[in-house]
Amino acid sequence: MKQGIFEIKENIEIAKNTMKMVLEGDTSALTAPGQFVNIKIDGLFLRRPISVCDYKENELTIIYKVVGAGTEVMADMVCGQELDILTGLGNGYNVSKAGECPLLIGGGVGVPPMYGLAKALLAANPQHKVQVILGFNSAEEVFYAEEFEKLGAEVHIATADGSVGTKGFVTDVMKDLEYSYFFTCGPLPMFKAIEAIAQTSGQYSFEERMGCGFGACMGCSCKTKYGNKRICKDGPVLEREEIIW
Amino acid sequence: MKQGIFEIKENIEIAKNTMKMVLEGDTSALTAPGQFVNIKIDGLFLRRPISVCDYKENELTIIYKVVGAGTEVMADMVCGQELDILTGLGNGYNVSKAGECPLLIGGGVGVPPMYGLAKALLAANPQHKVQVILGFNSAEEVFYAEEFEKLGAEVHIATADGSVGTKGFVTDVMKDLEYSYFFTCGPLPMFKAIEAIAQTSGQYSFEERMGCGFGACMGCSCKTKYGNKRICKDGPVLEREEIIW
Amino acid sequence: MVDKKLSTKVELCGIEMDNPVIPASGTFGYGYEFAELYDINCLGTFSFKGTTLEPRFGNPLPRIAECPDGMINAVGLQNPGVDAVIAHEIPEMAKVFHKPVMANVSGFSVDDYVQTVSKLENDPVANKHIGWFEINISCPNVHGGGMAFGTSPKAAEEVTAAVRKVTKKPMLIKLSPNVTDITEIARACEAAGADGISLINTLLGMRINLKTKQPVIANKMGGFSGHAILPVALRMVYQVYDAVKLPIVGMGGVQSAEEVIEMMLAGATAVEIGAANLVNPFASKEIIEDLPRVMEKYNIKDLKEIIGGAH
Amino acid sequence: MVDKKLSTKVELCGIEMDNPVIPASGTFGYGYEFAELYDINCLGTFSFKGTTLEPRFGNPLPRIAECPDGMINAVGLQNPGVDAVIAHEIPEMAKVFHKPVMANVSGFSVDDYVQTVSKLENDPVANKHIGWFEINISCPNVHGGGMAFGTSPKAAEEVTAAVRKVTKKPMLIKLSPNVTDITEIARACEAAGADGISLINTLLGMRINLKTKQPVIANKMGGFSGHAILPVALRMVYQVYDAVKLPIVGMGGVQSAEEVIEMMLAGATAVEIGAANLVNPFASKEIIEDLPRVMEKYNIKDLKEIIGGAH
Repeated sequence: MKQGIFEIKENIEIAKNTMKMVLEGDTSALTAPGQFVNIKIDGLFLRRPISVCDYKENELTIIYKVVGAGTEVMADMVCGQELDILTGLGNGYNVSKAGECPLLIGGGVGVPPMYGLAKALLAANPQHKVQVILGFNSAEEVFYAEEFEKLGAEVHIATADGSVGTKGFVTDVMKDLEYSYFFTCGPLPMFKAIEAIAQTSGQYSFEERMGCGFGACMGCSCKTKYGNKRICKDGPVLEREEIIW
Repeated sequence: MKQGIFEIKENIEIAKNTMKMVLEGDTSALTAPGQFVNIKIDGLFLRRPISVCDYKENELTIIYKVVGAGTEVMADMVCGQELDILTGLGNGYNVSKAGECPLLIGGGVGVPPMYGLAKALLAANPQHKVQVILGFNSAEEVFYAEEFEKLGAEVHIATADGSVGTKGFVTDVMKDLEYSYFFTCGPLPMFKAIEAIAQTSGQYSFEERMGCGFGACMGCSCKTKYGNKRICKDGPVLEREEIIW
Repeated sequence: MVDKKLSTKVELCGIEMDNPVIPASGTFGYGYEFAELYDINCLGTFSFKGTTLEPRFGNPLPRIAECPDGMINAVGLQNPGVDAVIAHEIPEMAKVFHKPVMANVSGFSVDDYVQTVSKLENDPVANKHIGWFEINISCPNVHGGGMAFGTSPKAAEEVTAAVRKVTKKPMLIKLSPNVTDITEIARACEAAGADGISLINTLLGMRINLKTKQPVIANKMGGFSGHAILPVALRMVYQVYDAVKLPIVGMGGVQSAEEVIEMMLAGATAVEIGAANLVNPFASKEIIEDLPRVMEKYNIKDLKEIIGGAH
Repeated sequence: MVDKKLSTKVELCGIEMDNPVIPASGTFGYGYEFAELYDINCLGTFSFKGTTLEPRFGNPLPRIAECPDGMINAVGLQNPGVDAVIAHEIPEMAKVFHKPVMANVSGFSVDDYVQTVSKLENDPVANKHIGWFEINISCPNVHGGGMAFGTSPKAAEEVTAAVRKVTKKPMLIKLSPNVTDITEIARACEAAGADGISLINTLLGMRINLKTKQPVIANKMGGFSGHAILPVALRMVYQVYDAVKLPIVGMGGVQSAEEVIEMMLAGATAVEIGAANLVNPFASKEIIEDLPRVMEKYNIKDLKEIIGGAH
């Protein structure tokens, strides 16, 4: 974990109520896809945790949905503004278990970390087949489909209203796919649907209301088969085998 | 009283720890010299009252000393920043009693309101002789002497260390002057010294820690011979005759 | 576009209010000075300056201190006394405010409270304009009486019962948060005949000036209010809602329409706005104007229906 | 340029500390995770995670809520239990922290406290590293025990006396601010043999989610901490300083070196930093590094000399 000051380079709406923010600053604490950052916002006491979409040296990209006090303030921020950010939080995904045709499943704001993950998987094994399922409510909320394709991933989209891709949920696509392993991030109901039909082992990235984001306050603890874990520090990624549903 | 948004046009240090800020906005609520404004500062709950140095249509000038949390934040503000300000607060000086050769006595941060007052007096009666005594601790704190002269006022300076003008206090100058009436603003010890030697009637402008600044909270009440008064609303200017020392 | 069919009306102790927003006592004087800024008849009502039997100058200066997202005051119930309030303040108020007003009364003995309320009750003009009495047994800034009555169930019961005998108007008792168990005090007031509970008054707080190394406030301690105390106020309103059947006027750190609704969900029938009026003289008006937008956002058609909704 | 002759040393119950800054229990774990961020030996000491006789998972999620300039937590004393703390946590801590540590202990019965302290006292490794016990009788987030002990002088006295029998180490009692009269509780602890008083624990607070119309915290209410509560903490430390002869560890909303000094002027010998560590993991370190600058600014040569200076 590192604390650093980042400068906003871009902050644009890429889908309904969905913003993409590119920041310049020290990203050296980021070590794996699926980690998150914790952002200090003037006027709010607690930092706001946001999953990392992508990063490279000195550049961090996050995608966030405007849902509450914190993200509303962030949406109004302009280029040049500086933010105090804790980086390199959480365990991130363990890509070593992916196998030859991993399946990545992102629902809504669970999509961004899948991008960094797909990038990492394909960088490690360009010949592997990376399949991605992106789930949204409707076409106006869809983002990053092309970006995933540019990476060389096989992209499937599911929308609840059927306005794009398969009508229904990510599981309506998943049930017909073959995969060596799965990685997912999204809402709990989606996780439960996936858990019900998943054919392989996999990793789930959980979202919880956090206090500190780095393991100090015990604000986001959960029980697992391997003992109590802090979503912010021992997670947010848990392996299918350890999760108590 | 009016609430308005003002834009900072200038914010510069004009003497040791003394800043001049020029703001653009609706000044129509200002009706007399000696009134003050109350400024909302991000991160602070209560507004900060600052006496008005000068104003014209759409332009407000304040001079403030950097002494605490509020003024430290103000000193770091830059042109273009906007401030939420309550204007036209307080009674201000009653210039109708000035006579032909009024004496204006300002001590430290009590100097700024004297400028607007001198301007108003000379505008009303250009032929009158307006005498001004400016009191400071030392040369490095002196400001606005030339500005007063440009108005056509007769300027005397007193510094505690004698580095400029008369060595001593404003009263060391005052005792040798002739005047028809006096107006003053400054610290309480200066007021008491003036009260001890003043030859005429006059008006004192008091500074107090305020809650609201517009008469609602009773945070700055004082007793006078004419009953209880709120420094922020019934003051800050009180007449010599009513003050209970 | 705001739905015209939204209703902000609430009923407090049998009196209908156009909206639940009430500037709190001590932040709104007797109203007529705010009437120079805007038409105060947009308010649900307001609670006038805490009135005592005798005139009071209050505490020495400084009386005010800045706090993180809040403030401390130690005004000490400065007011002209009930006779002057009847002779001057209420008639002045009546010229500009045409709704039933909330009469906030403080005292230093049970008899003080009784006499002050009696005078207001028996004066025809005062009686005509007063809708509710708000009996303040929680002022932290006066020695003897004040908060003392609000920190003992027995004393609270005594004051309530005594005042009950001299007025038929709805009587709210304003409680202090500086207690171990707020529900115990609220129940005592209910048992003694109160028509409603109003809470919270200020928390007892303090700041120290690093330059002088002495307390900022001349009185050393004072009443801590402002946005910072909202979570304590919400918690106590929630607790009292479960403890008594009486309507609750909730207050403490509320400075937005969202927070008015949050306070109502906790159990408040009406909500007082205090310190916010001192930072922004238009706060109460702006909150009222913003209510419909926030109701739409959270899909609330009728404010009456959300009272205690979080239980 | 900072004067080398400035002294930040204080003595707490006979143990000298390099400075008065102490990360508060529940915000610093058992220290070793923060040691990955900086050398925690710069601290005066730290108070380790509230430890109970049995392991505890704590309360359901969500346990955290945002407040104006503060936060609410309802963690509920999650900890591995005293046996695991002795077997694992303290040895881990000892690898990275080489000063006497403050052992924070909680319980649900007098016997819980006695047994937990006894185990820590009687284990040679734990005993070697523990400088002080901080007996928490004020946790608002557990049912039965916890705060119950901190809101009754009799119960506070009982716990203090019982624990006194099983340890010779300096024993601080951590008090709850959710009481009518904090001095009454402090005096009871002093009478029962406490060596110091530590206050304040969190205020009981609540927030409600306007979307769900339900309390944000699964437990409904929780402990309200952060910058917002500073004025209440200063007031209570000031009151307790006048009420007892014992040294005071002050806490509540402190997040700057200036506020550490303000707390000491109110009467604190040492100062705990709580919620600030959760917003900025380097907060305690940065406050310590900033102390000399602030001492110079306010012309303070020796921190020991300002304790209670505002009285």
